[in-house]
Amino acid sequence: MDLRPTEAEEKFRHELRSWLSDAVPAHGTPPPRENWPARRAWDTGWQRKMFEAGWAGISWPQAFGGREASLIEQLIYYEEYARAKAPYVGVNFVGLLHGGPTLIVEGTDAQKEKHIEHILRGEQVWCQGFSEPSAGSDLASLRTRAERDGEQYVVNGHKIWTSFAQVADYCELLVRTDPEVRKHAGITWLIMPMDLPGIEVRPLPTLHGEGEFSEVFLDNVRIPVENRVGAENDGWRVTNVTLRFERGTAFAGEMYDLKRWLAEIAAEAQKVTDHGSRAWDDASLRREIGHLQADIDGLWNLLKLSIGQADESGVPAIGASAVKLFFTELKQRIGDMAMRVLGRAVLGRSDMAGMPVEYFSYEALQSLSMTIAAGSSQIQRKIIGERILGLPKDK
Amino acid sequence: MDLRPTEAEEKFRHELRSWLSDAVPAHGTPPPRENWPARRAWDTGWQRKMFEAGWAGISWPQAFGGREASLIEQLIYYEEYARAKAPYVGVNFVGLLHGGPTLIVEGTDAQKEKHIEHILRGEQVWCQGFSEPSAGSDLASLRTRAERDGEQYVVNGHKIWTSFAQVADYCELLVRTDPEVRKHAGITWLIMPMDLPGIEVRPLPTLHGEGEFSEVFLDNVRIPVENRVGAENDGWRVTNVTLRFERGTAFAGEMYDLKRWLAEIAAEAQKVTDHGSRAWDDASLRREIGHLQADIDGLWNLLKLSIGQADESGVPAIGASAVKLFFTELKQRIGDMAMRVLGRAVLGRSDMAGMPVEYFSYEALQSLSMTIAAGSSQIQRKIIGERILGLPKDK
Amino acid sequence: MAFKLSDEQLELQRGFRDFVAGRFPIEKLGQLADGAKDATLWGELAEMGVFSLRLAEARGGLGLFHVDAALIFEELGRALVPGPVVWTHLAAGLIDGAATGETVVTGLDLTTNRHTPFVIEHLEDAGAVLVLKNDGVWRVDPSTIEATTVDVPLDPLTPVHHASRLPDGERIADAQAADALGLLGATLSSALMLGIAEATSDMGVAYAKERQQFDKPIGTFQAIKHMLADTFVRQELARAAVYAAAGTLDHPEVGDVATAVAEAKLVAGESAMKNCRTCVQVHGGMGYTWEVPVHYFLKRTWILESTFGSVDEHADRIAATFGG
Amino acid sequence: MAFKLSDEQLELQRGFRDFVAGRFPIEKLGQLADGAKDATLWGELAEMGVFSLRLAEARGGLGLFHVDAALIFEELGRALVPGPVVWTHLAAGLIDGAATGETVVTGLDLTTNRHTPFVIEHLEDAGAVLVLKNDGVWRVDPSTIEATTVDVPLDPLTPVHHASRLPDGERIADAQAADALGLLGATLSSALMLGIAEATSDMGVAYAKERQQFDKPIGTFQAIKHMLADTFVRQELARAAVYAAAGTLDHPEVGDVATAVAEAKLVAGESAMKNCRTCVQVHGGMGYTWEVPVHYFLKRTWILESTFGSVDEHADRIAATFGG
Repeated sequence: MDLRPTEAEEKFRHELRSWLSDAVPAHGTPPPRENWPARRAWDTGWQRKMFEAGWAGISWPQAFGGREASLIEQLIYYEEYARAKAPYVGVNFVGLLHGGPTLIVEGTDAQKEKHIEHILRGEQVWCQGFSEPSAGSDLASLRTRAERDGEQYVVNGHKIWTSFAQVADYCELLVRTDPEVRKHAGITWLIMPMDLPGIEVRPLPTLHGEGEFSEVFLDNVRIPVENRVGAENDGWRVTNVTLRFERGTAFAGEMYDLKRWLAEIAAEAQKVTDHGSRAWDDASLRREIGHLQADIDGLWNLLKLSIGQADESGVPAIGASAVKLFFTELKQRIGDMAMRVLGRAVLGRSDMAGMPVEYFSYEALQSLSMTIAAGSSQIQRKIIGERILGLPKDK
Repeated sequence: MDLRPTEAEEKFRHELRSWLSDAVPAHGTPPPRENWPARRAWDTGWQRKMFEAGWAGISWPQAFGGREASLIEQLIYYEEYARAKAPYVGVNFVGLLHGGPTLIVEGTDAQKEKHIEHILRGEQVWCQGFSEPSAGSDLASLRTRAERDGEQYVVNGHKIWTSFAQVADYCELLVRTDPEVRKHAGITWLIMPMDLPGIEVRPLPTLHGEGEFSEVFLDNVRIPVENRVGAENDGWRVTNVTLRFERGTAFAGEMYDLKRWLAEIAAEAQKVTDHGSRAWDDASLRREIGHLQADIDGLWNLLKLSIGQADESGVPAIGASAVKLFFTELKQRIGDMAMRVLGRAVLGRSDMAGMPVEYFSYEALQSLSMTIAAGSSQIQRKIIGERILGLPKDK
Repeated sequence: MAFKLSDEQLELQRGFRDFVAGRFPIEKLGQLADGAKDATLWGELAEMGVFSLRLAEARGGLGLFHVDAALIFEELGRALVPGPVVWTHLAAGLIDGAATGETVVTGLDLTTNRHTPFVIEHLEDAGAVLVLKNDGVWRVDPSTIEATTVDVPLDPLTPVHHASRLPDGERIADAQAADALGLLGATLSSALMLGIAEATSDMGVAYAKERQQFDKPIGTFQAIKHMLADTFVRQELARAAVYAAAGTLDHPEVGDVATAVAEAKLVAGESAMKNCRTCVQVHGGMGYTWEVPVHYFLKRTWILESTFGSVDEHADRIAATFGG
Repeated sequence: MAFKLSDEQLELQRGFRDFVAGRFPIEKLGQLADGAKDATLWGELAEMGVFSLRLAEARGGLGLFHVDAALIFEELGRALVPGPVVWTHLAAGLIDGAATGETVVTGLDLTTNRHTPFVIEHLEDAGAVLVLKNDGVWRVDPSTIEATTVDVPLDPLTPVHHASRLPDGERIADAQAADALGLLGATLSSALMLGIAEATSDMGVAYAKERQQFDKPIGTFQAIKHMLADTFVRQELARAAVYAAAGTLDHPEVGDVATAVAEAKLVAGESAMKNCRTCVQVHGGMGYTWEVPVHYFLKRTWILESTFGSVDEHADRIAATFGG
């Protein structure tokens, strides 16, 4: 064990930092949250700049235009990225982290040709059509039906929690192709162009009151069979290839952001005045911030250790579930601290009196979704208990 | 709702307080924990004094020699009892709180005659033979076998967690009389004299290193059929009569003791010195004590409210499970606070430098059993979820 | 001692619960958040005695007790009825028209909490602002306050303004009155949060019975069942603490009023917050939507918890009773 | 950066784990608590390099790193090996005979914790007492301390004495050295607690697989399974924090040593304490017995948590890094 960076790592960090220090300010300010066309343009424009500078697809194979960085370089990448306050991956999320990687592993040559580099260049936006109203934690119970009709699948159903569907070109879609077999069998993975007839996208406002998410209604949507990824009825296996990407280093950027947020909360606590005194003067609040700092640094180290071990074996040695579980619950604790530091300013969600009310309250509310999305805390504990500790399954 | 005491309640409190203020000091200091004959003598001697003064069996019907106090008077009783630091119920526990009440409801005239007043007078000590090594939370899976042989049951088996078995005269014993039917059916409730041949009592030291508990091994113990309480194979119902006593106001005394303990912890925190400063000077520790105080007072009020409603209907309106669950977890939190206040003195379990190390550490360790015994916290949550909230059963 | 609701109180509670359920069903929350107005609600609340119920009959009130007020506010909390109900109740008898609902009164408790800037709820509708300070109760005319609307309030049903300075206004009662109103405000806020704790426990339980995953209602799973069991325990603890505080206010000779109130505010605050959080988690993704009303309860709780003394402030006050 | 154990480190860890498992199996705990003695254990630990491993080879050590020491102490913690292993390791190179096990060294860290009376572990066996003060490292001769045996120590395997006064002794190193030893002591204590966190998680998991109630292993029930999942998470978090602290001690240029150590002590302390508690609860009644060894782990954790700075003290230190 040697925590010192190698020369190559230092060089990597330096180059990235140097590029970001110019590129980030040059890209300007993000458009308003509700202006979807502008958000798409801004997010994909940034992605194209990343691509042109050689920083796109940090974990993707070079053969597919990616940077193919080592896991440690990826961590450095996320640190520097967060440090520079570089743009959130935004509308490129599904393509870069789910769709693209799945096609790399499972796609046909034609599918790879048609999508992969376009995703990397910011020319193709993807969304995810997995969850359904009655298939959340129990994803395998999904009901959206696809019936073969010659060289097409005719799809009917209702998807939910589809991020960025408003602006997506393609959807990675899970459908049931065999209703006779139960659950995990009988599912198929399809690439659905979002401009096909029969697709209706309705915004699904979150408790923020805004809509990154949508519901997607599918009414006799005809998807060519050539858009199938993997074999018919083998979609669950293909899906799990994707889900693995969702729980690995994908959170690294957000974790580093969380470290940064806690520092900002502490700084804010030192400013807020209470008839002349500061939130920071509350010894108990200070101690809790110290505690949170130990936990966030511990989490960051856990990620590093996990990656240090995985870099050799190619498989994360320590459950990504453990990281996800601790991270998401920690973010809620830090969110609570942020609200506490705001004091009565918490009654608003717009900035007032120089306090970053919007930012703090947005993140605190957003944290509530994190113990639910991408495998709830309850599902993570089940996975840890059964797959890592070997406890017997409950039904 | 009127929280003011009535004249009758004031009178009750006054009389009790006045009696205790003489009787408690007169009864002297309890013998060492490990001297069982002396403990029996001390505990039963106190019980006899209570009986003679008219304070025994506070909840028992007058027809059976009890005080038959109202539930509110019972609460006053527990308050005053704890306030006076009167002797713990000790070896009389099972007889007064389990065995006796069960016989009052379910016993034959002969059984009542033979036991009830003797229990009340401190002349008969009972122990409980319910749990078995493989029947803990799942009590109904008990295996101790009783086979009918003429006018006797021949009993073979192994009981555990039997308090005061060393000095008991009788044991309330659950046995399996029908091994063919499953679980709750086929169980019978017996009165077992502890001097029968074939009974072996082995102390079971707890993590304190001492033995209030025993294991009891039964080898062809012959118990007369007339000692059966309720019908053969109807013991589970009879048991549940008893278990209800275990989860009602029985905890009131301990809850009031916990209130007192927290006050003592706060007082100790104001004394302990740290290079001249006090534990109490830690603002975060103070705040936590304030929090604990709110919770213990809340619990005491919850008990009062529960009793206030039950006094009318005869049935506790609010689940005794809720009280038990919150009380036992709160005692652990208060135990942790006690250990924290002791600082480095926690390394010992004997008093040092004027600090009540023995008392604090004994209670903190003892609290660990409370979320397990008499229905674990997990079982309580299941009961609340299913019986009070009506959630579907899990198997 | 009768630590239980009397038959009259049970009837009052039932009756008011029915009134609120009919007059302000849960769908109302979304409608008002979308901009609908309900011009007559305030008057109807006044008619039901929400503001005046503790005033003597001679003064137009119902001559009822703090416990009765707690029961009413528990129901207001359960349904999440909006508006400065606590402040207007505090103002009844002090400010003309408050008791009858003609004057909507909001306020600020400057004896607790961090207050820069001053954040004032429902200022637009208010005819008076009651300000509690350590030296007395002050009445401030809303039109004299230079206040800025907060574009996006946390709770869509609690519009807020902020102001960097606050005019003095007129002193209308002494320090002792300010103290008493602070205690009453904390008690009524606790009662609102008790109602929230109950509503969110009930919503979580109902959803867990209905929602199927893995071929059974999710309430079958221990992870969900045990979380919901804890919501019940916390709700009952809050009930005991709130009723005890109100009962102590009614008969101060039975205990220490300030402690009982601080304990109620702490326990009810924690109970409501944790129950709301459990309710979100049990609802899964739906709990994170705008459409399912769970979020309104959570947001209101954040506001109530930070008003009339936070959990932390009350824990400090209780600790101070140990001396030292 | 290589935040992973090297092959040599993995081998060292495996080898030492095997040695400890053979030499100090879990049954030993009960035997020593019952009064048995193990006269040769200390010498064997010394031979394995437990005390000397970081000393240069020229000074009789193995020339290894803090990370290696952490791995060794993790295994000592896992098996709950008794004796003042941390203090004797700290004394190696400072006090003659410590490295070789000839001198058993105990100590007191007066830079942290409440210390009236002074509570000293393993005093009877000690040839020297190391005292860390803000002004330096002091060596005190045990025979000069007026100490009283504590009749019943919390941990049966950690006998303690208390003393109301402490002689000054001899100053053997400066303030900087005291600071460094305090950090090292905290790190090694954290490593012991990491081992405890792992051992108790493993014991809980093993019991949950074996113990049947309601006709199935109790580990089938979510209530138990999810508690145990949390023990795993906490154990891994502690591992990351402890290895990071040791790695930072090895190469101080990679971070702030004091913060990394404080974080390790906090995270490992919380991890061990919570895992011990879960282990008791999962074991049910058996977890409350003397015979099942869970209680030894819990009791040792209480001691380690209160030594070289408690969770609270370290949280305060970490908060102080934010300035303000």
